[in-house]
Amino acid sequence: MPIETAPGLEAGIMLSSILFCLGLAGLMMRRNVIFMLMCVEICTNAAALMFVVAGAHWGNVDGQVMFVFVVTLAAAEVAIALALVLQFYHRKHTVDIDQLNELRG
Amino acid sequence: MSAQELFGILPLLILSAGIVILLLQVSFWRGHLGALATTTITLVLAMTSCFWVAGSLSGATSSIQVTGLLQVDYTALFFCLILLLTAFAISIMGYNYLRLRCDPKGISGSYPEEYYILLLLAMLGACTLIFSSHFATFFLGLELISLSLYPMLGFSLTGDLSPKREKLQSLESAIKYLILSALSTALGLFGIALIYSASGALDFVGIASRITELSQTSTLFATGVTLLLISIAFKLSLVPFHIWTPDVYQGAPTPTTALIATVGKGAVIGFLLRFFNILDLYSSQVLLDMLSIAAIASMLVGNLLALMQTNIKRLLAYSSIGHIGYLIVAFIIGKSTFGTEAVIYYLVAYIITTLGSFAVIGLVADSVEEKVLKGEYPESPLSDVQNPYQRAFYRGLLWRSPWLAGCFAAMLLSLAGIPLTIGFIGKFYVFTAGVEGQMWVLLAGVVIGSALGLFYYLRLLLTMVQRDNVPDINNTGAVQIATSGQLLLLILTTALLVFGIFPQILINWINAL
Amino acid sequence: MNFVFYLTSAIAVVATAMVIFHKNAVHALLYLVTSLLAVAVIFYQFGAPLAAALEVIIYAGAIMVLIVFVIMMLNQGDSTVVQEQTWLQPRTWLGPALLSALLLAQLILLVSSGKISSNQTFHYIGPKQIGIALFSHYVLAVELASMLLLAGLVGAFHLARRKKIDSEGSSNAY
Amino acid sequence: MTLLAIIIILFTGGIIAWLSERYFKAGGRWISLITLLLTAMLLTNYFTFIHSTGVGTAEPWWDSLQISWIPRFGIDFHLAIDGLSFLMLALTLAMGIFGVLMTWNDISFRRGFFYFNYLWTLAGVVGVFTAIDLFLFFFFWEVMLIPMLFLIAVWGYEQRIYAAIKFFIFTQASSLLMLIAIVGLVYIHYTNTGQLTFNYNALLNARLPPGIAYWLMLGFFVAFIVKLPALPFHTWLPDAHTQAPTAGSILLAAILLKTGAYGLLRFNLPLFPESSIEFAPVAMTIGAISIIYGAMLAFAQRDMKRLVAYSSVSHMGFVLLGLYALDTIAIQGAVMQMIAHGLSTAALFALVGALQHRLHTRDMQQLGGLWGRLPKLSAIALFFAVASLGLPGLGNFVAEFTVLVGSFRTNHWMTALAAIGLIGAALYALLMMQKVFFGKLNKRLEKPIREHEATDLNIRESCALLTLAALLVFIGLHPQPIFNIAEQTVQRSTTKIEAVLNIQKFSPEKISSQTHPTRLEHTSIEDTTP
Amino acid sequence: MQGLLAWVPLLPLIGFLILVAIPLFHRSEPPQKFVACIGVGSVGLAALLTMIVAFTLFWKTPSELVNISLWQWMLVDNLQVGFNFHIDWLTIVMLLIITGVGFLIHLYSVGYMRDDMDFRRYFAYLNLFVCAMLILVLADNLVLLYLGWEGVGLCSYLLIGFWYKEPANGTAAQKAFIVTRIGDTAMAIGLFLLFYEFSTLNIQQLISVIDGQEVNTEIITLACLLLLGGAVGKSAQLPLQTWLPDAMAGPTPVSALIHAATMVTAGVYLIARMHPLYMLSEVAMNAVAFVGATTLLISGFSAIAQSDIKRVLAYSTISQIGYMFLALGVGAWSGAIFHLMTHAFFKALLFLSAGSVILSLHHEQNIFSMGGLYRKIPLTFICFTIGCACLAALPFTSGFYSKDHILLSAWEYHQGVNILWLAGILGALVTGVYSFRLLFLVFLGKEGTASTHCKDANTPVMSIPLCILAALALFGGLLAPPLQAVFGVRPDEDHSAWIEGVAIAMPLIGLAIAWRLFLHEQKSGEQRSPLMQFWFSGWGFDWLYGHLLVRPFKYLSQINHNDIIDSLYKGTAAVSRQMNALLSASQNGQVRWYLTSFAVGSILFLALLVAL
Repeated sequence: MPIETAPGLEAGIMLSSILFCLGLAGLMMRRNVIFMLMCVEICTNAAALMFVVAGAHWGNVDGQVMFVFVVTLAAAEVAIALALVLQFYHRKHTVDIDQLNELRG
Repeated sequence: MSAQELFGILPLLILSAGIVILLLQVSFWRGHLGALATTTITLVLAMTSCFWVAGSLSGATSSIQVTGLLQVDYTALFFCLILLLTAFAISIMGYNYLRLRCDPKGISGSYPEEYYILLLLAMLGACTLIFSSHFATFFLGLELISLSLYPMLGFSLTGDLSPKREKLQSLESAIKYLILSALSTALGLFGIALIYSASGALDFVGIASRITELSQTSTLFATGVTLLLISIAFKLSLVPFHIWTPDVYQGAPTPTTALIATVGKGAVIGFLLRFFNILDLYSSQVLLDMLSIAAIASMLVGNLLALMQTNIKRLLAYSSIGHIGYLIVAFIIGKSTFGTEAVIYYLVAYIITTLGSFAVIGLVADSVEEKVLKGEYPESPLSDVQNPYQRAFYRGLLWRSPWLAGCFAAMLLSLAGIPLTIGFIGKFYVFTAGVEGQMWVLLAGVVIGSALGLFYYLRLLLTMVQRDNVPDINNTGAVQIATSGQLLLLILTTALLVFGIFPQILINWINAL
Repeated sequence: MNFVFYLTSAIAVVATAMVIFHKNAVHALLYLVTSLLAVAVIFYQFGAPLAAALEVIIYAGAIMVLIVFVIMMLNQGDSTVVQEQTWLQPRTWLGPALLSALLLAQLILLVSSGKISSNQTFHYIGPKQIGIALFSHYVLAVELASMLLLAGLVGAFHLARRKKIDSEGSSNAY
Repeated sequence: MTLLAIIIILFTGGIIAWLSERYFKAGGRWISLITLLLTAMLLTNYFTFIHSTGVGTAEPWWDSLQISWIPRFGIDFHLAIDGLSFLMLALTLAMGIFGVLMTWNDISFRRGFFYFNYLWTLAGVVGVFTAIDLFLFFFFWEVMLIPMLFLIAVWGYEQRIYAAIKFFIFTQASSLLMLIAIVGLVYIHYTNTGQLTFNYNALLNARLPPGIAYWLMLGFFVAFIVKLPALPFHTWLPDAHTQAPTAGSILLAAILLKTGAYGLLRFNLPLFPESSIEFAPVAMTIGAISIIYGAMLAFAQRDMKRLVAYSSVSHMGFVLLGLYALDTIAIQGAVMQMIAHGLSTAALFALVGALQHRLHTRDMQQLGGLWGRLPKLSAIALFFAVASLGLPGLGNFVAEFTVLVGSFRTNHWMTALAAIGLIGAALYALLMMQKVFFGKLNKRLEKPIREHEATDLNIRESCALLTLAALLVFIGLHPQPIFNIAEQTVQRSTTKIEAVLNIQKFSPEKISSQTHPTRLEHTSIEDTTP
Repeated sequence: MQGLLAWVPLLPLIGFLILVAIPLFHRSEPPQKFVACIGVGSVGLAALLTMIVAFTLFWKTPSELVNISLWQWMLVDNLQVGFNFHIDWLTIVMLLIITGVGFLIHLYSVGYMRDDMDFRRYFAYLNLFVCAMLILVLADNLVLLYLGWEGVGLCSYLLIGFWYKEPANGTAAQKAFIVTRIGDTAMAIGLFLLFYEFSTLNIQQLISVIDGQEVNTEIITLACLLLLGGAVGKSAQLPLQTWLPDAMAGPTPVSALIHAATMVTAGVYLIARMHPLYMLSEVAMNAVAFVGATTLLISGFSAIAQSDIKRVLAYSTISQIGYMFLALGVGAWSGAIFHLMTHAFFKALLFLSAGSVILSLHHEQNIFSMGGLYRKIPLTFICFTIGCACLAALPFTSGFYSKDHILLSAWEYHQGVNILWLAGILGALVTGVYSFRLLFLVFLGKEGTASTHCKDANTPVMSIPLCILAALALFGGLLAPPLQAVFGVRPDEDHSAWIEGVAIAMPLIGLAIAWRLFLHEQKSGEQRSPLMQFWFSGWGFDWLYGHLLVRPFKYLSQINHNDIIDSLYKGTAAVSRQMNALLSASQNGQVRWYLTSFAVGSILFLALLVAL
C-alpha cells in the first residue's frame, strides 16, 4: 500500500550519507576503541537505513531483509569486537588505539 | 528448493555439516588431532562433492540456480576446489602451529579446536562468496570470512604457550583488521544500498536486466559500484587500500596469514569475475580506469615497500600487494580469449606460491618455537639472526637445510616469475593478456614492478646461500621442521614445478570449465 | 508527515554528532541510542515497522547495552573524561572532519546529479511479507546468517576467555 | 635427438655432480669433465654437415626436434641446429671444458653444488643456442641465469651479492621487455593468420605493421644488448665479471655475452628486417660508442678483472656494429668476433683468475714485474693481451677487420669512429702488460711469491691455455672453415634484408642517407661526407 | 725456384717457434750456443736462400717473377684475401736487405747479448720480427701486408721493452706501439676505403683496376693520405715521429735492425709499393714530399742538440727517412729504395759501432762523457767513421750516391730551385754537422769521464759483422738495385754542375762547422741555450702531444673510471630506496592514520568518478 506523503528517496540517501560520514569522521578522530566501535555501528546503521528506505521506495521486501542481515552482522561483529577490546584492555590497561602500533614499517 | 538445487550446493552443505559435527565433537570430547581429522575429512568430502556436482553439470544445465541466491557452475566449482585444497594445507600448517601454542594438557586448556571450526566457517563463507549471485549471499559470505578471521587473527592470544610478544602482535593485528574491515564492510554495504536504490534489485541478474537504463540515467548506480569496488579493493589490499596488509599479515599467526592471503583474496577474485561478467561491467570505462590505476599503484607501491624490508612476513605481505596488482592487469581485459584464463592461472600460481612461502616461514618459526619450549633457544630473540621472522635468520639456510631452502627458493623464484616455476607461466599469461588488451601502460607497470621485485626476492634468495655469519640454532645448524610440514612443502613445490614445466595440464583443467 | 521526517532526521544527525564529539562514553552511548531511536521513527515513517522494531530492540536494546556493559566493566565512566578531553583537540578532529565533509560533498554531488526515479511513492511492507520472504526465498541466507552468528559466538567465546590473563607470569614468564 | 641428448646429459650431469660430491670428494669436477666431453662427442655427429653447406637450400636446419609442449599457446619444444648454432655450441662446450680445467682446484666450498650450477648454466646456454621456438628460447634464456646467479653469489669475491643482483636485475628486466615483444609478435601473427604459434620458422613470415614492428624490434634489441652488453646497459658487466669466480667469469665472457649477439643475429635481423634497416644507424652508433667508451674505461681501471671486463664491452661493440651494418662481410665478422672474443677473453679471465688464486689480488697497483717470477704465465698473458688488441694473424683481427671492412660499406663515419677503438685496445692491453708483468717486481709480492714456490702455470693449465692460443692462431690464419659454416645462416638474414632494400630502392622516395650503399651504384665520397 | 721464397719467412718463424717452445720440454734454460745456432742459423739460412734465388732470378726477365699462393685466408662475399706472396724486384731487394742485414745483426747480437739472462727470449723476438718483416714485404695484398706491418710493430714493442725491469723502457715501448698504431688505424681505414671503392685489396689487382678505369681522384687522394698516415707512423715521420727517439731504450742491435735498417723503412716500402696510386694524386704526392722535407729538417736539428749517442742516431734515422719520403714525394721511387738500402747498411753499421762503444763503456751512452776513444777501440772508430761519412754523404760513399739521386730528383721535380730541394740541401748541411759532431765528441777530443774505463768489448762475432757492414756501406753505392721493372725507367736529364757541386759541398761545410764548434767542446749536456734546449726536446712535440692528447685522455678516463653511466642506475636505485623509505614511513602502525588513508583513497576514487 503506497504511502503518498513520505519524503523522497533522495532525502533518505542524504540522511544516510550524512550519518555515514559522521561515523567515518568519528572513526578517524577518536582514540578510544569503544568510541571507534560506536562509530562503526553508526556507519553500519547508515547503510542499513538506506536499505530500508530503498526497499520502501521500490516496494519490495529485499531492503528490509538485508536490514535484518545487517543487524545480525552488527551483533556478531560487536560481540567479537568487544571480546578483543577486553583482551586489549587487560593486556595494555588502556583503550587508546594509538598504543597499538608495534607492527609498522 | 528442489533436490537438484540442494545437490548443487552440496559442498556448502557438507561444510556446514562438518561445522556442526565439529562443534558437537568438541563439546563432548576435546582433542586436537580429532578436530584436525574431522576438519580434513570434511574438506576432502567437500572437494569430492565438488567433483560430483561438476559431473552432474553438463551441456544444457551448465549452471544451477539455487533459490536465486546462489549459482553453481564450473568456474565456481573450480575456485571452490582450489580454495578447499588451500584450506587443507592451512589446516596442516595450523596443526603444527597450534601444537606448540596451545598446551593440550593445560589445566583449562587453551582450546586449539576452535581454530578448525573457524577455518571451516571461513571456508563456508568463501564458497558462498564464490557461488553467490545475490548481494545477500555475497554480503553474508564475505562477512562470514571476516568474522571467522577476526578470532583466527587473534588466536595466539589465548594460546597458553605462545610468547607474549606474539600474543600482543596477534591482538594488534586482529583489532586493526577488525576496525578497518568493519569500515570497509560498512562502505560496501553503503554501495550495495546505493545499487539497490538505483536498481531496485539485489540479485545480479535482476540488476543486469536494468543495467542499460541505469548506466545512462543514474550516477547513483556508478557510485554504488565504486563504493563496492572500494570495499573489494580493501579485501584484495589494492593500493590505496593496502595499508592494513603488512601489519595484519605480520601480527597474525602464520597459518591465518596464509589463509587471509590466499582464501581471502581468491574467493573475492572468484566473485569479482562472476560479478563483472554478469553485470558486464567491462564496458564501463570508468571502472576499468579505476582498476588500472589501482593495479599500477599496487604493482609499484607494493614492490617499493618490500624493497628494503627485513621482516619476511611483511615482505611477503608487500609482495602480495604487488602480485594482486599483476592479477588485476589480467583481470582488466576480462572476457577476452586469455583474460579469464589468465586470471585463474595467475591466481592458482599465486595461491600455491604464497601458501608455500608462508608455510616455510611458519614451519621454520614453529621449529624454533619447539626449541624455545625445550629451553634450547633464547625465549626472546636477542638479534635479528635469532628471530625466525627476520631475513638474517635465513642466512646460509641452503647449507644447513638444503631441502627446506630449496623449496623456499623455488617459491621465491616463482614469486619473481622465473621459468621452471608456475609463477613464470602466470606472468606469461599476464603478459599475453596485456598484449591482447594492448594495455601498454599496465605492462610497463608489470615490468617495472617485476624488476623492483627481483631485488628483494633475490636478496632473500641470496641470503640463503650466504656463506658467512650463519646463525647456529643447534649444533648442526639445521632447521628441523615437522614431517607433515615437509610433506606439505614437497607437494606444493612439486605442483609449482610441474605446473611450471608442463602448464598444459592446468590449462586443460581450466579450459574444461 | 514530511515535517516529522525532517525533525527526526535532525535529531538523528545532531545526536550522532554528539556521539562523535562527546567526552563521556556513557553519555555518548546514550546519544547514540537517541540517534537510533530517531532512525527507528524514520523507518516507521517509510512503512517499515518491522525494521523500526528491530532497530529499537536489537540495535538500541541489545547491541548498545552490550557496549554499555563493556564500558562499565572497563570502568570507563567519568574518570576518563579528562583524558578524552586531551585526546580530542581541534588539531585531532579538524582533518578527519574535513575529509568526511569532502566525502559527503562528493556523495551528495553524485547522488543529486543523476535522476533517481520518477516514482516518488513509498510502499508499506509489513512483518508478514518479510517473514514469508525470509523463510522462502531467503532461507539459505538465513541459514548463513545463523552461521554468521555461530562464528561470532565461537569467536567471542574463544577470545573473551580470561583464564590466566590476570595471573600471568606464573607458568610462562613472558 | 642429439640436441635433446646434449641438453639432458648436461642437466643430469649437473645433478650427478652435485650428488656425487657426498661420496667422492673430487667427483664433481671429474663428472663435469666427463659430461662435457660426452656432449662434445655427441656434437661431433654434426661434422658431416659442415662440408655440405649448400647455400640456398630450402631446409636450413641440419637437424631439428619438435615436440608439442603447450598446445594452448602453440608452443613447441622445438630445437634445431644450423651452422651458427653449431659454432656456438662448439664454443660453449669448448669453453665449458676449458673452464673446468682452468679452475680445477679453485673451488673448495660446496664443490658439487658448484659444478651443478656450472653444468646447468651450460645446459641453459645450449638450449638458448638451439631453441627455435620463441617461448622455449625465452625459457632457456632465463634458465641459464639462475645457476649463473648462484655461481656469482656463492663463489664470487667481495661484493658478490651486489654484483649478482645487479646482473640478474639487468638481464631479467630487459628480458621481460623481450617477453612482451615475443608475445606481441605472436599475437599479431595470430590476428593476421589465425594461427597461434611461437615457431620461429612460421613467425619469420609474419607481416607486421611498421610502427608496431619497430617497437617489437626494440623490445628484442634491448634484451639482447643488455646481454651483449652495449652502452648504456653495460654497467652490470664489470661488476658481474669482477666478482664472479674465475669459472663464472669464463662462462660469462665466453658464452653468455654471445647469447645476446646470437639473439640479434638469429631473431632481430630476420624477424624485423624493415625495422632493423631503419634502426641500423642508431645501433651502429651504439656499437661504435661502446667500442670507444669500453676501451676508455678499461684503460682507467685498477682492477685487472675490471679491465678485462670493460675490454669485453669494447669488443662486443664490434659485434653490434657488424651485425647492424647489415652487410654479409660485417655479419660474418661479427660471428667471428663472437668466437674470437670468446677464446681470448676467456683465457684472459682464466689468467687473472690464476693470478688471483696465487697472489690473492687483482689490483694492478699491487702487481707488477711478474715476468721474472712467472715467465710462462706472463708469456701466455702477453699472447692473449696481444690477441685482444687485435694483432693480425690471430682470430680477433680477422673478426675486427671483416666487421670494419663490411660496415665501412654501410656507414663510413661510424666505422672510422669504431676503428679508433683499435688504438684504445692497444692502450689498455699494453697498460695491463706494463702494470702487471713488466717493471720491477712489486715489493708486496715478494713474500707471497716466495711462500708458494711452484707458482707458475702447471702442465694442465698450460695445455688448456695453449690450446686456446693455438685455436686463436688457427682461426687467425685460416678462418675460412668458420666463415663457411656460418655462411648459410648469415645468408638467410642478409637475403631477407636485401629483399627489403631492393623494394626500398625501387621506391625512390624511401631512399634516405642511412640506406645501404651497394657496390653497384658507385656513390662518390661526397654523398656520405658532408 | 721462386717457390723456395715461401721458406724465407718460414725459417725465422720456425726458429721463433723452437725458441719459444723450449720451456715446454726443458725445465732449465738451454745453452747459449744452441739458442744462437737456432736464432742466427734460421735467419742465415733465409739470407742464403734469398741470395740464391735473387742470383738465379737476376738472369731472368721480369715477367717470370711469380706469385706464390699458400692458402685462402678470407673469402667472404667479395672480400677475397689470400695468403699469397708477390715477388718482384722490389720485394727481392727488400728481402735481401732484411735477411742480409738481419743476419749480420743477429750475428753481432750473439756477442752483444752474451751476458744477458734472457738470451733466448731475445732471439725469439728477433726471429719473429724478421719473419713479420719478410711477410710485410712479400705480401701480395694489403691485408697480409697489414699483418706483417702490425707484426713488426709488436716485435718492436717487445724489443724496446726487452729489459722490462726498467719501467721507462716499458713506457717507451708502449709509446712506440701506440703512436704507430695511430698511424696503423689510419691505414686500416684507408684499406676499408680502397676495398669499398675497388672491391679488392690485392695490390696488383688494385693497380690494374686503377689503370683500367676512370677513377675518382678525391677518393684516391683520401686513400693515399690514409695510407700515408700508416707510413708516417711506422717510419717515424712528422707528426708521429716522437716514438723513435724513445725507442732507443731497447738493446742496441735491436735499434740497428728495427729502428734503423728495416722496420722504420716499411713506410717507404708501402708508398713505393703503392706508387701507381700515389701517381694519380698530386695532393698526396706533395703531402709525402712535404712530410719528408719537414721531418728531415726538424729531426736533423734535433740531432745536433742530443747528448745520448743513440738518440743522435735515432734522430738521424728520422731525418734520413725524411729524405726517402722526399724522394717518394717527388716521384723518385727507385731513389727512395736506393737510399733505403744504403741507409740500411750505414745506419746498421753506425748503430752496431755505437753498440760496441756502449758495451765497451759499460753501458754509458752520454756522448759528453766520452771522447778520445779512437785509441782504445780502433776498429769501432774506423767503422764509425765510415758510417758517419756515409751518413753525411761524403763523396763516393754509398750515402752520397743515393742522396745525390734524391736531391737531383727534387730539383727536377719542379724544374729549378724549389723549397723541397732547398730543404734537402739544408738537410745535407745539418747532417754533416751532427754526424761529425757525434764522431768528434765520441772518438776525438779529450777523454771524458767514462772513457777512462773503456775496455774493448769487441769479440770476433761482433767484429765480423761490423767489417762486412763497413764494406757494404762504403761500396753499397755501386749496387743500385734493378728496379726499373717495378717503377719504370726515368729519362736521365742533364744537370748543371753547380747543383752537383752544392750537393758535394754541403756535407763538407757541415764537417767544417762541426770541426769548428764541437771538436774541442766538452761542456756537459745540461747547460744548453734555449734554442738547443728546444731542439733537444725534439721541437717540443712530446710536450705538445702530452698536453694536447695524453693528459686530457688520462684525465677524462680517470674522472670517469667509475663509469658515469653506472651512476644513472645507482641513482635509480637510490630513488627507489628513497621511495621505499617514504612509503615505509606511511606504514606507521597507527590505526587512525590507516583509516584516514582509507578515507582519502575513497575520496580519490569518487573524485575519479566525479571527474569522468
